[in-house]
Amino acid sequence: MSAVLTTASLRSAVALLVTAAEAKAPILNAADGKLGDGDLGITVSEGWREASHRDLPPDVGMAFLALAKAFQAASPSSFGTLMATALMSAAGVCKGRTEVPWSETSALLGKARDAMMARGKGELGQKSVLDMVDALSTATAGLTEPKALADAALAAAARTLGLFRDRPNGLGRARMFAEKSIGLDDPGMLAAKVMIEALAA
Amino acid sequence: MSAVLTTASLRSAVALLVTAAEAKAPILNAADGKLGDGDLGITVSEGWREASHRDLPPDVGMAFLALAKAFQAASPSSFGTLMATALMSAAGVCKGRTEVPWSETSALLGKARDAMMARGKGELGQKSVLDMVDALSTATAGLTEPKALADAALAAAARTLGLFRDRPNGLGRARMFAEKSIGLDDPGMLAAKVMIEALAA
Amino acid sequence: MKKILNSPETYVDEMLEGLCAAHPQYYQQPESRVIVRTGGTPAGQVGIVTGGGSGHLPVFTGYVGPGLLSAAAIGNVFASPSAEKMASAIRHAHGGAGVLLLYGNYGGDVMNFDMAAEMVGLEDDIATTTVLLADDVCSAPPEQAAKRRGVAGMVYAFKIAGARAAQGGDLAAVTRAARKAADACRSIGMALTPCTVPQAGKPTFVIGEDEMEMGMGIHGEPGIWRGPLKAADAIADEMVDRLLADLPLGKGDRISLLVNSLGATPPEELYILYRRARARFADQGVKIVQPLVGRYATSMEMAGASITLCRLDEELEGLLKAPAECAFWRV
Amino acid sequence: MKKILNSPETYVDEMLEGLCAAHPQYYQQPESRVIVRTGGTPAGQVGIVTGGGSGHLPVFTGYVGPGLLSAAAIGNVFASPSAEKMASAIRHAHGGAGVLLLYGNYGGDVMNFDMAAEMVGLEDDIATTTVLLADDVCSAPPEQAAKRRGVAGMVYAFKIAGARAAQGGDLAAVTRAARKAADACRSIGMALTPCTVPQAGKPTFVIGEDEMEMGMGIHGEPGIWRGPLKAADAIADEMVDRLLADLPLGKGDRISLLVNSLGATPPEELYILYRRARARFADQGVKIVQPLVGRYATSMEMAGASITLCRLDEELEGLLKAPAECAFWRV
Ligand SMILES: Nc1ncnc2c1ncn2[C@@H]1O[C@H](COP(=O)(O)OP(=O)(O)O)[C@@H](O)[C@H]1O
Ligand SMILES: Nc1ncnc2c1ncn2[C@@H]1O[C@H](COP(=O)(O)OP(=O)(O)O)[C@@H](O)[C@H]1O
Ligand SMILES: [Mg+2]
Ligand SMILES: [Mg+2]
Ligand SMILES: [Mg+2]
Ligand SMILES: [Mg+2]
Repeated sequence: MSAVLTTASLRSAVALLVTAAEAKAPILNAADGKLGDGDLGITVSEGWREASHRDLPPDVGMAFLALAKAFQAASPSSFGTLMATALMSAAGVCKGRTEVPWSETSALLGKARDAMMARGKGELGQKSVLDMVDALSTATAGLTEPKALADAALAAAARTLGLFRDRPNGLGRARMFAEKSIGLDDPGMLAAKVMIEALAA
Repeated sequence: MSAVLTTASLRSAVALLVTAAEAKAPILNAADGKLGDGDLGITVSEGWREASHRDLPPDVGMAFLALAKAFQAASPSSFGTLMATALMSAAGVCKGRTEVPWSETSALLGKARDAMMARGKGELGQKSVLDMVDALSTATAGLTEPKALADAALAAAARTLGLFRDRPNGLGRARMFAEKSIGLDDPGMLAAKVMIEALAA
Repeated sequence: MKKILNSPETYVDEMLEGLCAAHPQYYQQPESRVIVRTGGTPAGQVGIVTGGGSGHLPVFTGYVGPGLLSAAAIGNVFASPSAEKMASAIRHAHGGAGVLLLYGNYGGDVMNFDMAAEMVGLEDDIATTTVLLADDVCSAPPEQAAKRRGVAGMVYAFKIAGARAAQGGDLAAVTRAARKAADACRSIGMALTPCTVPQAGKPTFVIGEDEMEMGMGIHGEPGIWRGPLKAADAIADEMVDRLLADLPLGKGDRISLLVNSLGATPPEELYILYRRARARFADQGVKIVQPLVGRYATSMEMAGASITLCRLDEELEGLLKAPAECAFWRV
Repeated sequence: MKKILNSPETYVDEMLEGLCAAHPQYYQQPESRVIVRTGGTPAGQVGIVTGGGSGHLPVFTGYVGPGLLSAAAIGNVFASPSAEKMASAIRHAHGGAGVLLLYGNYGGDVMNFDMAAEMVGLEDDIATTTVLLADDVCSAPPEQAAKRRGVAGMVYAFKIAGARAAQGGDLAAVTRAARKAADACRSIGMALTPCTVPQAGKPTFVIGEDEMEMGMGIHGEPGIWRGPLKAADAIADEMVDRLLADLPLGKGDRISLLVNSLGATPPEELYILYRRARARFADQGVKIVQPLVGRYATSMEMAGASITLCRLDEELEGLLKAPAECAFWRV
């Protein structure tokens, strides 16, 4: 892992995400199938696949924008649109720079969380991907090294899933299965964990 | 059995036919199901049931007419309409009489056959109820006693079924299953046999 | 049997009651199982009567309306109405100019309509003519075309005869137009699943989870082959090929095309079929005019589709485009 | 999966191609997945754009037409279209007087339409307003009515907003009419069978051979109870009772009623339901105006039905009766 975040880091991240998302698509589809429409695995894997076909310019902000657009076009379902929103918010922060220090990770995640909350009119505590992004932002605060970031993110992801597992879902399609959702992981949170594991590997 | 055909004979005949048709309806439905739309048992049993609810006047011709109308109203499918046609032709022959000698049986059947052929535009030899009525008319020619008529009719019915079993159907819905119909009894012929057995019992 | 109904015995009558209640501007039921056009046949206009079994909506009852049919006699599901009901429909449809009997070529219906025609001829002195629809190419070879059964092609005949009657044509003229429409139509169907006649309570036939049957009729009458479900384009190709084999068409010909669902098959799938069929006719130089895609002649919840072509000349095209309306179709 | 298609991947695009080929007088596809009214929005008229997943024909695309919608963005089966496609539909629909976004309350659709509205606001300076349809009474209690999902009630909102736009109303007026229609509608659905999303290849849910589910949504979202299939009248009674509990009606009230098939359920069964529902409203002194019975908002081959009521005042009734046409409906 390079010392700073560059377009090259994004490229290798996307490659890792394509592979992981494809491998885990059936698991994510199944999780979404229990509480929604069963398409989350497709959403995530097609989003990253499309992203992997795009040319990424050296400007890290523009590269994030290209990823956002790819995700939106390929996977316009809720999670895809939220991912695109997160990537778009990162694009805003990184615009005009070819290197972004790892120490900004927590801030980028915080910005992404806020943008996703605005887009989906969701709140924290409703057992959605928002809670995961929030936890990641908190857990990575103050960290500057990729390895430390990865460890903190992995731990936060596992912890957050556990924290919410026995609560009811309050957002998206899963809201309609509130009772049934108790004891089940939120599919969007699971998808985030799959991505973190891929990047931390 | 009385010495002549009267409305009273028709009444007891209808009673026998109601019972037999109801008992054999599943068999007739199944036979029709193989070569047609599977409604023949319902057609025959509902036709006779409705007939059993009608008042039959002493004029044998008018009594036949009442039976014809009942059959038409209750069971307007092919076999029901042909039965109504046959009963209507008997109505014409017997009109104005309260007693009809059994010796006219063969002639009545011959008239019925002709009327049914005209109504259904069918020909003999096409493996339909027409062949059965034709065979019955022939077999009963010259007979004057109920017992002899019954014996002849029973024998003719069995013989005719056997004669046609291995030929293809050429009339009605069964025509479309010509190949498949080889080896199967024509449902309309079977229905006629059921009725003869009821009356001969 | 997974159907929304109260009882098999009341199915048809409750259905007709609901139909007339929902669309009183089109349908009236002066006596049970006889549906007549609201307002009746305009005086001096030729009446058109159809009839047949229930379970095919919009066929038969649904096509009663201005520019279409005058009355219909309705039987139980997939069963002929009685001659008496037909006679009554004819009497109601008679506007003083005689009545055309226009219906599908099914044995029971034919016998009953013939009987009904005799009845009204004798008792009411109403002149009737008959045109049978026999458009299903799979139900008999061309040499025996008169034995074919009537399927979705009926819709074109109803429309064209109805337009001719609305124009003021006499009984002979309306009959001629109906005959011409009947002769111009060819249909072929394919089914994926059976349907269930309420009184029977079980499916009309059994078919494998991955099978289709080509050439099947609208009551589940057997087709020409059964085999693995093919791709939509291959299905459309075979259907178009068989229609063209029966009625060769070429450059400059004009047809209307009906891609019809047998019931459960959704319009999405019909449009996929239409897309290919249209391309195939375009390849032949055949122009499609006023295509119909939807549920026009059905078998309750049967899955499957049929394709009907109606070859047009100037007269038929004009009649097809003339105004008409009922609860299921409007031109 | 028993469907007539070529491949799950081409299902939506081939369907749209067939739709536009069959009805060029109504639908044009200037770019993939964007269907616009042939001839465009008349200059100076407010545009109305809808959008959502495929698999619901006539919803969404089918309702593009004069007196109805200006354009629709189409997603994969049961999946939101992208914000880009929506933005494109908005641009096509803009006749200089702004665009109303009128669609069902589903999370993905809402996020994408919001994003699209931001895009056209920034890039093209097009004013947009949004009205969400949330008519399904079973999807959230009355206190959380804004969380309800949009089902067949959309059809009334499309019609009423479309009529107001055709009258020349400005964006605020068209938005107000749409909002009023949305507020006036309540729906409830029940399903007998699932359907299959082509790309998933297996049914959306599993249900017993003798079971029904009350309150189910048009993508198979869970309802309020599942149990043995009831008689038609009992089904209609429960649906009417639940609608009335949510929107009490009484003597003198006027409504339109839509008895809608989810796909496979044939019109025969809809009329049996209509017969009972109508009697129930008549008992309350409620008058039904311009009822709709048929397939207006579907889930491909799902069996089941929904009932929607739209409470009318003079304005809404006038707008409902105004002329409108598309390939699936004509007023
Ligand atoms: N409004 C929302 N705000 C935040 N997260 C949401 C929202 N809606 C859905 N999600 C997240 O997205 C996941 C589902 O994504 P996806 O399968 O794409 O949804 P759908 O198929 O219903 O559009 C949920 O598990 C949840 O974590
Ligand atoms: N045109 C015809 N002429 C003589 N008999 C016929 C004719 N059509 C049908 N049948 C007889 O009627 C029987 C079928 O009767 P039915 O089940 O009532 O017919 P459907 O249900 O097809 O109207 C056949 O087996 C045959 O014997
Ligand atoms: Mg999902
Ligand atoms: Mg989805
Ligand atoms: Mg039969
Ligand atoms: Mg029959």
